[in-house]
Amino acid sequence: MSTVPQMPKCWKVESKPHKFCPGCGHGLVLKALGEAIDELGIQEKAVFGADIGCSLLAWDFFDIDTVQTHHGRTTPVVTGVKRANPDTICIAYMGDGGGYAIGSQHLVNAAARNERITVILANNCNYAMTGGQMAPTTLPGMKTETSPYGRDVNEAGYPTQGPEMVAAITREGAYVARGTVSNLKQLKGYFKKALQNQMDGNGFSFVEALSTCPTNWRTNAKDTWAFLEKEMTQYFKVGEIKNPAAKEGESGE
Amino acid sequence: MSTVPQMPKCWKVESKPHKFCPGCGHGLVLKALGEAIDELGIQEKAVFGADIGCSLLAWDFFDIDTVQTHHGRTTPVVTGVKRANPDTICIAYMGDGGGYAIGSQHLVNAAARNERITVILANNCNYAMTGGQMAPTTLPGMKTETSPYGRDVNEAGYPTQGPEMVAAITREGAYVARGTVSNLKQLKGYFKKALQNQMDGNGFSFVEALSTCPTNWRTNAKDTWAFLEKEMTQYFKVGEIKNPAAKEGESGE
Amino acid sequence: MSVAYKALPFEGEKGSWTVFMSLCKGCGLCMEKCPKGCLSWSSHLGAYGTPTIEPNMDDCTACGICKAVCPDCAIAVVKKK
Amino acid sequence: MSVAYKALPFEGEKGSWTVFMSLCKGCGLCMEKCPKGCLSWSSHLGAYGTPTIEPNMDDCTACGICKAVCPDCAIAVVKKK
Amino acid sequence: MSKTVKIALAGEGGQGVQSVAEIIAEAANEEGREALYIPNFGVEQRGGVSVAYLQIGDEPIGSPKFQTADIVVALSDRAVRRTKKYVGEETTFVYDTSIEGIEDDLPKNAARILAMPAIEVSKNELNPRVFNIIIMGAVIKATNVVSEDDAKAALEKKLGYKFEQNPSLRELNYNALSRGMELV
Amino acid sequence: MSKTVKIALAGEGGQGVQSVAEIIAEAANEEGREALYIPNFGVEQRGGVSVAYLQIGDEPIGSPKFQTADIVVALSDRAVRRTKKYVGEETTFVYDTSIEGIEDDLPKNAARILAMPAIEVSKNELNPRVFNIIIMGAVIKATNVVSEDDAKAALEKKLGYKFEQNPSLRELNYNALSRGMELV
Amino acid sequence: MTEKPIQEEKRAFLTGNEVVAWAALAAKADIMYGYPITPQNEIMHYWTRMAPKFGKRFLQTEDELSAGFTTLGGVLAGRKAFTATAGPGNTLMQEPMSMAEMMRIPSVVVVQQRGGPSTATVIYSQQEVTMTTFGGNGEGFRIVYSPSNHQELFDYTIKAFNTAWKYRFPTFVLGDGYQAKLRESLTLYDPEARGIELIEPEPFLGTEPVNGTKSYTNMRNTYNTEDELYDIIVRYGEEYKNIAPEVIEFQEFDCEDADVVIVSHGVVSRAAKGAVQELRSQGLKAGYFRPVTLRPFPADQLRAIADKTKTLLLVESSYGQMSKLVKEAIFGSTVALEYLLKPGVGVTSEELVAKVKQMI
Amino acid sequence: MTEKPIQEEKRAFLTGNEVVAWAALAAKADIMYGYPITPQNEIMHYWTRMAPKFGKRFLQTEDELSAGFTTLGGVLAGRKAFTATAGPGNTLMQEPMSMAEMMRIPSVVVVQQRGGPSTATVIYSQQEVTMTTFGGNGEGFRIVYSPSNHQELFDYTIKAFNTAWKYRFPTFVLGDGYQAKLRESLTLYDPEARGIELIEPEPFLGTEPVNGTKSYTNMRNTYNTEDELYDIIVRYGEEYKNIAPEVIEFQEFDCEDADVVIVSHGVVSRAAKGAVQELRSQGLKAGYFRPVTLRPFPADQLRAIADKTKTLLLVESSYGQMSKLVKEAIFGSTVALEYLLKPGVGVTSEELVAKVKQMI
Ligand SMILES: Cc1ncc(C[n+]2csc(CCOP(=O)(O)OP(=O)(O)O)c2C)c(N)n1
Ligand SMILES: Cc1ncc(C[n+]2csc(CCOP(=O)(O)OP(=O)(O)O)c2C)c(N)n1
Ligand code: SF4
Ligand code: SF4
Ligand code: SF4
Ligand code: SF4
Ligand code: SF4
Ligand code: SF4
Ligand SMILES: [Mg+2]
Ligand SMILES: [Mg+2]
Repeated sequence: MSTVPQMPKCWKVESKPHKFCPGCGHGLVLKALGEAIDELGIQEKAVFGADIGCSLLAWDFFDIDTVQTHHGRTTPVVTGVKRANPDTICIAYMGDGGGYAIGSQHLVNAAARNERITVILANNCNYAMTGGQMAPTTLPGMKTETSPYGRDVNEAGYPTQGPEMVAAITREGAYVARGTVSNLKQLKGYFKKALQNQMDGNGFSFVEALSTCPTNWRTNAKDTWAFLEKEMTQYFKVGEIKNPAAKEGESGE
Repeated sequence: MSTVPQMPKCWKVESKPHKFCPGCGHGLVLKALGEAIDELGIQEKAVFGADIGCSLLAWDFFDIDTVQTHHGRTTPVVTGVKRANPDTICIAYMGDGGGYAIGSQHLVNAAARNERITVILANNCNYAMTGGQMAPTTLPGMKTETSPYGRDVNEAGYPTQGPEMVAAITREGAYVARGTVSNLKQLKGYFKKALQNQMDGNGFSFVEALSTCPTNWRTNAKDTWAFLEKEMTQYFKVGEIKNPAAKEGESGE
Repeated sequence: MSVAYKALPFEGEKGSWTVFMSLCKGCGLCMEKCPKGCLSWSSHLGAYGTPTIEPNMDDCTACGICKAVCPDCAIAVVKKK
Repeated sequence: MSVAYKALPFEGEKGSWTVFMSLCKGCGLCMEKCPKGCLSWSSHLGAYGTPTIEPNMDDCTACGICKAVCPDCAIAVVKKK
Repeated sequence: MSKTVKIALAGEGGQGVQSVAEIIAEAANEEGREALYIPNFGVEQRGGVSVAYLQIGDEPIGSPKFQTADIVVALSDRAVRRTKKYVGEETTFVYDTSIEGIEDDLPKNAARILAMPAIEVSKNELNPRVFNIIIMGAVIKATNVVSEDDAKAALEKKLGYKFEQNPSLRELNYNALSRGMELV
Repeated sequence: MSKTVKIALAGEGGQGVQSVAEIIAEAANEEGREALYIPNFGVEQRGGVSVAYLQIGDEPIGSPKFQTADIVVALSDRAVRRTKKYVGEETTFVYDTSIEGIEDDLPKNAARILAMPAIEVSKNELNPRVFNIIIMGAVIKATNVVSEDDAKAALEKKLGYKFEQNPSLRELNYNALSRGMELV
Repeated sequence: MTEKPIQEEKRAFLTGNEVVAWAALAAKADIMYGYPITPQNEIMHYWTRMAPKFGKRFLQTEDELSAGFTTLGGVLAGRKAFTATAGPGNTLMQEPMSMAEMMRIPSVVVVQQRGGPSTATVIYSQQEVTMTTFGGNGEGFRIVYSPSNHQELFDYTIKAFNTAWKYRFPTFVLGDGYQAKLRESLTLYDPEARGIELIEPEPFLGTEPVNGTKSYTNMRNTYNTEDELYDIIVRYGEEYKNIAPEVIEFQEFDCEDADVVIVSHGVVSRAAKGAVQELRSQGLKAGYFRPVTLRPFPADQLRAIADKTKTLLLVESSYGQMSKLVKEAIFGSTVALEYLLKPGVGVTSEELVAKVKQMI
Repeated sequence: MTEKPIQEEKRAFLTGNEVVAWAALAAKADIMYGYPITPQNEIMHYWTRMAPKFGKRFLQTEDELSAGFTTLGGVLAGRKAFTATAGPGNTLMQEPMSMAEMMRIPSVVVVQQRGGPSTATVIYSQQEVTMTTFGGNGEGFRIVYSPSNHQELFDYTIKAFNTAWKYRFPTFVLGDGYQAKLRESLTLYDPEARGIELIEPEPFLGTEPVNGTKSYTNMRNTYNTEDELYDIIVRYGEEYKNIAPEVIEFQEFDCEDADVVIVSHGVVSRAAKGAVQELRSQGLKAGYFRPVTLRPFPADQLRAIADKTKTLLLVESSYGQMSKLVKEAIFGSTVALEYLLKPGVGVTSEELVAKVKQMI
């Protein structure tokens, strides 16, 4: 009979409970990621970069070599690591603000250069760490601290389609997918393929994970799931967008 | 009998001959743009922003209110103008380095927010002003000062597909096209539609113009045309990619 | 590295179920996803001084969904063979 | 605003053709695009002390292509009606 | 001119110490007194100890934080550890009786140490939601920074819209305030 | 120890003044002398006046640019206007006879003003392409900064690969050098 | 026109970030461009809530580079535009501000300092003094106000707009996390009701034709020759020097006979004030000097005091950034210097009193 | 291993940018990350030509932010990584360098100063002194060498790698457009053949397991409480102070009996040297002082001279950026100060001689 928590092996036990809020999707994304890393057996070779955003709270989340970087700059830091030591397996972890706003030049250019790194982006439709401002991914009509009357698409545009954008500037070698913490098994599968794509030297891999932020959404558990599963998926289509391994007729999940 | 040069009306005569090199495509792009502005009759309401890159040489090119900005920052400067005074017709003019590298976060986010501005990007496959380094758009195998043995796609990726990327993050209101100085009439047409799209309040408009740089390409006139028309078009497809006005069955050129 | 967590185990027909109180933040995500609706708030306090959860082991099928969706790995479920 | 440019006019059967020497940088783009191949280097020096161009008016059709492709608006072409 | 009173309130994210401090500050301000309230804040949106620094007096307040408080209220084990440095020889140190394992962490140098069964009282007598109002009662009683009436008025201002919908809430809060005042 | 010689060469983008300066500098360096050469550069890749600053001496050179040159060579109207500020009472100012409209811009204070038909000579006697080598000849003659032989050796080093392909080029260049030396 | 946000005067109990938003409204700012960063966020939160009510605009940009450059765009279009930032965002803001410096684009930036370097803390410090006063590549031709309480935060935010538009040097209100987040009382007022004239902005670009003819403006920040640039910098330098006496502000008291003068700025000077009062009440000869403008620095004013006192005690929540300004300003003085440097943390009156007592 | 880029010694006649590329090779740099900007470009041009021959790497990034942060990544991975920039690029570089400061990541940045502020000129200046010495949000815990000729450019670029890796403060070689573009002679050498030991970098991340067990590294730059940060900054400050005497470098001559000592740095000190020699040859008592490290600044050394001479003549191609460093360093001195400030343009011996003569 098990009386120890069933955490992924690469989670750092001493830093648990982790620093994320109750019900935070970051915990789920990193659980799926931890399992993916365990299953691929790459804990020792992995280098994990954490962006500023709530992702920074993961600076000591894993028993994995980790560097917490600046807001939006995790992609270049991790690119720098990989270029200098191609034996590492490099993961850049960031939020929608870090990835699609302040760090978008790094994201699109790393993608275009086909850097052999894996970028994982937790999309929670807002700037969570700073207290819930509008993000590029905020849904139309959604109220945030800087869209107090709801996001007006005429003023602020529609939610950024990150994976679609990344797909548009990458070529064959890239792996691009969007998962959700609502389907952790699938998400873990995407992570494994993304990491495998890096390990195979194919190229850039990118997974956006639809994630939850009950604190800034001001939702209870029920509404948290509902927002994730009903609202967000109206704008963000879950699935694989680009998969080099699926070339021969094999199709994504 | 005409004995005065047939320049677009909005060209500033006092600054001619302009500062671009012999055979430079910037002159042609700005000729097409000047004609488009003349034909739309918007000289007085236009605000022209020039990036750093050879585009800065256009700081006094037009009899049009002009601000030369920083490398990569023309999109936000012009966005700032438009947001503050929506009566202006705002044009951001930049090179491939300014638009796709250092300013790409501005480009993709302005596009995603559907800013009512027109971005015109001269793609000459290199960083010209700084003396011919590799750009995101440098062709595979092409020699530049920082790819002295030819661009290695395995190291540096394939040429950035800018309009395709912009198209992927914009919605219906946006106009996106790629023209070439090899077909100035078509290019002028794209510019007119792009500006009209802004004037109609539809949204963001973006035109990439394939352009020449004989100085850094180290080409004579013949090879200049050949590179533009034969090499570049292998990687950069000329045509309209997104046209709100073409919705009803009407197709792009 | 071993860290001791205060565990509250429950036994049922289909398996055993444990909540680690110092990991549970009382977010309630598990509760919403339990297909049997057999989780409820407990009077024990968790990581943030907030209530943890407890199962009704009569209904629990030890399916492990609650465990899977917990962002804090605060639940362990072992199915009986 | 009027600025005077040194112009070198040529007359032909189909029209008149002018190069503004202080605008022409001698890039040669026009020459390559002339469908009649009737442009050649001139001994007059242009904007950068480089040779300008001149037409063979026997062949020139005043089609205006050279004018259109000149990045410096250094050519004027007027077709006879 | 009376001395400026310095108050530090510390608890876990959900315990509502910031609201208590804010309401007291508002009340003092309404009384025409000088009040300064500053929350501590860190990178985490929740988690981490929440500390409220509150000063009330008759002259403009100096630096927003202070080294020694007149009263420190700590509502969790981590809060006790975090705030004992604000205790000086004239400080009243208040903590909740329910906190476990802090015997060794209690400040040695306080003028007075007071264990207060606020959590228990709120659970058993009132409602866990008004736990922080009990604390508020205790603080205003211990410090006299604002009158009970002004405290009630400030509560009304802050929570009036809720009281409208559910008038029994008003009574619940007022009771909590009184119970808190009794506990000191 | 002889005085450091200061040379300013200016012309239009295509006139090759930078190569002249560089070759002379290389030659001086090969002679074991101290040489410092710095081009001016601006934002434009072409267009704009191109100025080369060259100093040759026996001691390490001080600041890379200077206020007053020993010899100034200006090869276009704009170059004349741009460089006349480097002229002092001991300066030799050289310009090409073909330049028009600069009568009023010629420096008044030069020790010596020399109009040199380099463009014409290159066109008529040699080849427009070796125009700059004529200038080089003139400069080394006027300044004595390097010997003719060393200048030839430096030319060989720089253009040797071209001379290999077309040996008549070597002679053309040597002739240009000599002609330049004669023009001073 | 919508009605005035503030009619006449009113007492209010607010956080500093709210104060800034109100001040910007009172100064008739038209548009805010911004990117979130703690501890500045609530300026945007309050602005976005109030803006639509008063016909104001807001744009959330993709980063601070964009926030700075869009702000410049807004100013060029003839609007009173402003932005706010902190810490690493302030670092990025130096790029657009270097353009503003070169092109003399009036611009107002509110900085709420947090701990540094790097991401450090989101809380508080006075570690952005050097960067804010001297900026990026350039000579730091800019004006920096360092307020110490909410009333001043309000006053100087309003003033910053007038200063920026009058002198056309980028103008900063250098607050900090404490000021941003604390609540205290102040009086809000309509500056015009107090007789403060608010400068009307004029468009640089997108101007209207005059008598049917438009004259076009071509602006640049790049020059071809070193001499062109030299002339400009020297001219700016002269202009800056000339306006400095008009711009400089400071506070002092009890310096006449002081043995020790405490020099501090911003929120730290609240502690200094309390300390000097306490020391004086104990019969100790302490004095108080506070630069309100950190740039230009009240050099002559402080020098006059340095000439009379024995020791200056330099106190700041940084590792000596204000101290550098002081030393530069009064070079030549032989006054003794003592320091209380607390990078990233606050300073209290108590510790200042103790420090001075230990010195005397 | 490929063979050494430089065998023993050789005289060469190169541009400064070539020199830097050779020096980086000689220092066994592994990888350069960079973004083009004039006048630094040719460092990349030469590096990309030579790199493949010696098994070195290069990455051209999308901007200077990326160049800086990828450089830090390269260092974290255990490689000797470096970058080079100028002007507005240097402004952006302050963001990554603030992270390097906080996390003590050794890093080498070569700066070729150009005119400022903003885009200004692509040519030359000494206007990036303040920014390079003090940086972004933070306290400027960094080391800055200011070479004056190609030999030094070579020497100090090599040294910068050792300094950075030894002390773990970001290290800058502060050149300028003149040094970048001019050609002069120098001696290239293999530092190891001269007995200079080159520090081997170690990985921070991606480390190998020891005896089969890997111990994991978790690095951060963000702290929760003010006190945590305070302790770190004060500790860094102490460390910095302690290493300073070891790091500080300067040059002086003819100061013993000088009436005027010319203080200058970098390329300007070439003119100063010539001027002092000329003045002495005319029997005038001029002296020469030059900080080679601008940070830490040779304060004691200059103070000793200031105590003996009447006047310091501060000369620089900026509007007083080195002067600020001087005044801070020798505060308390009553030496008279005179200035020759030429922002964005060069200084010649002739004008210095004239200036001193007019002063005496
Ligand atoms: C240069 C800079 N600008 C702004 C910030 C402030 N900041 C910290 S986290 C954050 C937003 C994070 O949002 P996101 O990336 O979506 O992550 P989340 O917290 O939502 O997971 C911002 C704006 C910063 N740290 N640095
Ligand atoms: C922040 C910054 N980084 C770098 C530069 C240097 N720079 C000036 S122009 C340029 C490249 C321009 O290339 P592109 O945008 O393609 O325009 P082009 O000259 O090719 O037309 C660069 C890197 C700069 N001015 N500012
Ligand atoms: S604020 Fe939102 S994203 Fe951040 S830790 Fe809390 S729930 Fe997660
Ligand atoms: S360098 Fe190239 S892009 Fe720039 S002006 Fe010359 S030809 Fe045009
Ligand atoms: S999901 Fe986990 S943390 Fe949340 S209530 Fe359930 S057991 Fe507790
Ligand atoms: S194991 Fe399944 S049935 Fe049992 S509590 Fe969890 S989710 Fe419900
Ligand atoms: S295209 Fe124009 S500039 Fe070029 S050679 Fe022809 S006329 Fe001259
Ligand atoms: S007008 Fe037509 S035919 Fe005549 S020169 Fe020009 S291109 Fe040739
Ligand atoms: Mg987010
Ligand atoms: Mg380009």
